[in-house]
Amino acid sequence: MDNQTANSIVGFMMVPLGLLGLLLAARAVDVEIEIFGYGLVIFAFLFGFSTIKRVYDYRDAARAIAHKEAGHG
Amino acid sequence: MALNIERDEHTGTDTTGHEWDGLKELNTPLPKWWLYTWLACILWALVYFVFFPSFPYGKGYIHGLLGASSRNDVMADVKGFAAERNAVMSKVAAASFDDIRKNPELLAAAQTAGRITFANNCQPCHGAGGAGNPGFPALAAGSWLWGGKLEDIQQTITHGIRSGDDAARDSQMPKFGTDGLLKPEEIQQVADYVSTAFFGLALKDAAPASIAAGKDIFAANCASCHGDNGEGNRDVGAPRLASKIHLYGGTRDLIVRQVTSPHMGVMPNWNGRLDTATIKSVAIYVHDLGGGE
Amino acid sequence: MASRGFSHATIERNAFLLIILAILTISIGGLVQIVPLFTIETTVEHVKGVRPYSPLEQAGRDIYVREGCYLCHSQMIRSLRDEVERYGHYSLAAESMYDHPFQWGSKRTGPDLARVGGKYSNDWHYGHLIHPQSLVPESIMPSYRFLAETPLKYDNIAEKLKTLRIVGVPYTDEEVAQAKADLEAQATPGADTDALMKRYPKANLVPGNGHEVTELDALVAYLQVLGTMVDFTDPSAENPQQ
Amino acid sequence: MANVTTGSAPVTYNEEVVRKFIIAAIFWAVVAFAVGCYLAAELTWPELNLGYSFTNFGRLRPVHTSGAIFAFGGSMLFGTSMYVVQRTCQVRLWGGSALANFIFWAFQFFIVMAALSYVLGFTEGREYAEPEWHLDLWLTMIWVLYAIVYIGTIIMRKEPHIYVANWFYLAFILTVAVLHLGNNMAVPVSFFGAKSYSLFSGTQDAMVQWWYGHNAVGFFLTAGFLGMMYYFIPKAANRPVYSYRLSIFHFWSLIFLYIWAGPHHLHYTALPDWTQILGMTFSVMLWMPSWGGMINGLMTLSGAWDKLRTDPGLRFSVTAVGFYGMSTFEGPVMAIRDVNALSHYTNWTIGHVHSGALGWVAFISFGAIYYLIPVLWKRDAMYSVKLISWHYWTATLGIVFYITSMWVAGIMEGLMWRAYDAQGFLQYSFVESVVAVHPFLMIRLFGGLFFLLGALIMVYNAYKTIRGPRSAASMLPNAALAAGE
Repeated sequence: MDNQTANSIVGFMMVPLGLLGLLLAARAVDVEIEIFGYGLVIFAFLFGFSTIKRVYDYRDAARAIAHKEAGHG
Repeated sequence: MALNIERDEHTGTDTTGHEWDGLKELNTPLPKWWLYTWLACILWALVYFVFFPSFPYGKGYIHGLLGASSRNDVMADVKGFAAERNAVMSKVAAASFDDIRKNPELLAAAQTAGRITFANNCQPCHGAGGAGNPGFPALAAGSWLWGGKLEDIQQTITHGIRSGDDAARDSQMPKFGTDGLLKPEEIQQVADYVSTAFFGLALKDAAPASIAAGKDIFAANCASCHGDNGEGNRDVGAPRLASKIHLYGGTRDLIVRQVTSPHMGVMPNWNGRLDTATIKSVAIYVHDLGGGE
Repeated sequence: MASRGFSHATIERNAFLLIILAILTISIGGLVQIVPLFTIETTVEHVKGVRPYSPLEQAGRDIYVREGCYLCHSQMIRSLRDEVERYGHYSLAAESMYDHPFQWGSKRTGPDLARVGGKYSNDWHYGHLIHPQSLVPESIMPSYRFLAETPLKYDNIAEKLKTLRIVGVPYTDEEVAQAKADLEAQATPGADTDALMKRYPKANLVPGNGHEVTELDALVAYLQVLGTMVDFTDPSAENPQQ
Repeated sequence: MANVTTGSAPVTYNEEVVRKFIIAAIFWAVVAFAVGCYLAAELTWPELNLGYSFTNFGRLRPVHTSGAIFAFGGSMLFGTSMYVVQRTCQVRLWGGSALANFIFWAFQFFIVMAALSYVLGFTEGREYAEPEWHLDLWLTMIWVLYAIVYIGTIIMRKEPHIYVANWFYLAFILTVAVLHLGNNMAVPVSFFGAKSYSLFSGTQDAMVQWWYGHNAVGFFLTAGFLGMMYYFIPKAANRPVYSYRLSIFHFWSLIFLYIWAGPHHLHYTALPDWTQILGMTFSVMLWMPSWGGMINGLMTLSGAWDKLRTDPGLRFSVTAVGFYGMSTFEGPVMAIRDVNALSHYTNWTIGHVHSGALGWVAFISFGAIYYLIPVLWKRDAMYSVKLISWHYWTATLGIVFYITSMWVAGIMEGLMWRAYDAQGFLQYSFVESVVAVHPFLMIRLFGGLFFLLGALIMVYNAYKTIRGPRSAASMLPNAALAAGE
């Protein structure tokens, strides 16, 4: 599997995970599920955005290498 | 990928010819001692399978030639050991306390049995050496609720206090406050009286009038059990009040609390856990702690 | 090995074969040891007296699990002479047949509790749990005063009983329906306990603090029932075999 | 990213995730050791429980055990397995860096949530499997993804044969999955509440729990770490593995026999005798298969023993194998029913566990960490070899204090509990044994503090290495060689 596909799949998985977290936090009957729910939301949010950042960092790096090679070529 | 078998210079053994990230393996045969020790362990296990309960099948299991059962073993062990002790302990059970006292052999057995039984069972409440804890009477002090003779102690241990046992020692102190038998100020007065007259407390804020009123209330409500002079009554487990030893503490506030809604201790009956000889031994041990009568 | 028909290289070269053989290899032991415990009928002895926990006892048991009591106390008197003499009759499988999860424990930093029920008075348990060293100076047990200060949450006690019924504890519909009432009756002094005692014989009534049921009440009710259900003076219960 | 030329196409390994797991492992090691020391102090001075629910021994103890086994040990296993499988298969980790990254963060999230739930009092009450059902499900997801990534990488391998380290890692991954699912069968009271009740009860539950519990030792802490050993010892010693045939024999016999050993945790209990006997006999039969790993580890050193003087990292690995041999001998001995009658429920068991956990698991991990840090961060070597030595000696001393004090305490407790006096009555009350072991609990704490101190030395050394200059080789254009070659 190439990196971009993997990034997309894993990144989009954060949407249902985050929603599940919201659902759990909203309907929690004890503090543990509430914490877990909010934790899941925060996790999905942070991980989702860090994945987006990784994708762009990767593209930038690839562009820089291509540029360098072209320059030296 | 072609095999590339090499000879390792140090050991003189061939490699298997594979290489992973620079890692190779030697084709050394199994160490003999390793193999034989392992086979010996397996053989030992097989012997076990033959003689002892091992593999299950469907709705049962192989019992083995010896048909051993750790439950039978422990029952035999306990009974055998009890039988050995019984040579002496049956005499302890049958003999009177006087006779036990006179017989050094029986006394020694009873004392050692009593010591460990007390430490394992009674000490958590009554403290090491029967020193007592708040709410759990001191046994070494000689201030007995239900009697301090050997027979009394035996009776208490056997059946307990408010334990639910049919022959348990049982009594109820009325809830003078909660049930409205006395007014709060009357309880204060009786507490003033008991504190000063029996506990020997010098209370600055207790007016003589209050103490005098308390004396009357005491005579009318309390003296029937605790005695006119606070000497207590062992027939109903009523504590001696004229004493320096207090089950729940010796302050006026605690008297108020106790009169308002009395706390009544429970001691389990031990006849379900300990046999007669052991209970008698504990009675002797407790009696010897310093408070026996 | 390579030259004699079968070669381990076959397995080494085939990831699927390696995976399947590994799974088969590791399955056998567990299957042989676990499955028969459900099929061999004598595994859990047939003795009289073992009943499901009363709602308050079950709530107390949940606290026992929550606080990790099993990390220092066993609930298993082994069939060894000194243990039988120290703690009482060895534990039967039947005595923990309604324990979800089991709490046999694996360490005795404190003594075994399998038969602690009825051994000490309620007063002792309250005093000891609140401040262990006040009664046993040598003890290294932590204070559980906070349990006495925390009201028991038991709104979902009927749900709990229902869940336990799913996993095999034979609570009746009536017991589930009356769970909350039974729980309160067991922890309220002077309450009518006839129905409770009929459903849960030998249940220990705890005094409570008079205005609310605390977590400590539930825990003491649980501790006081431990090991008391089977009557070992009944000869049929004396030495049942598995 | 290291580039290695095999055949025609260069392989770029995913080392980012390995670096993360190594950092996490070091972090959790310090946390787990520190909590362990605090718990040891609580057992010595109960006032340290502080009277709060969340600082009590009963709630913190799973933080320590899960922290050591799963957070520290688990991070090491994830990290090294992902490193080893790439190197020995000569392919990049399957699934892309995103999936590996997700596994890392999801696992760290699991650890934090589990620790938090323990101190809040949410537990299934099953030793070494305390997390409630929702966290179990989360871990199941992580594990499935991990297995997919790992197996996917093996399937894509360039070398036709699967290296022995991967057999062990694979057995670890598969078996832990089976154990985790089997042991955590529970019915939640509510889908929106954490409380659940185990599907099994009493005797069956005990058997399932110790089937899990013992094989968490067998497959998490043994098979997994043997995988680690099979890569890092030959690598650091630069010697071929001693015996391929022994690898085969001890691998299959170990994974077959280990599963049967669980009931030795339940000797003389209400578990039926037949199950106990099976647990005992298979534990003894397991002795030699366990030692197969030790022989292969130690004998790989033949011809390279001199390296122990110059490479204290390798010294960690080799000492680990020694402790492994010792605890896998002690284990079968303690599994014998008559020995177990004495040792069970006492501190001897605690000592045994720690000779395995500190001596084997932690030491083999330290060895791998000291090998990996320069490789992963492209440094010439660790910042200070001397500090590795200091770590080695403080940690070893700590273990010695720990296990000897626990032996003495445990055997003393066991003997006191069963002691009879001349009249045939029990000699000691329980509380007398509590008093008697007290001094040894202090020595144990002392040992634990030494071990913690060693780990802190490692943290400093790792920090200075990572902050230090890159190796000259790695700065060359298209640096061809990964360090360690």
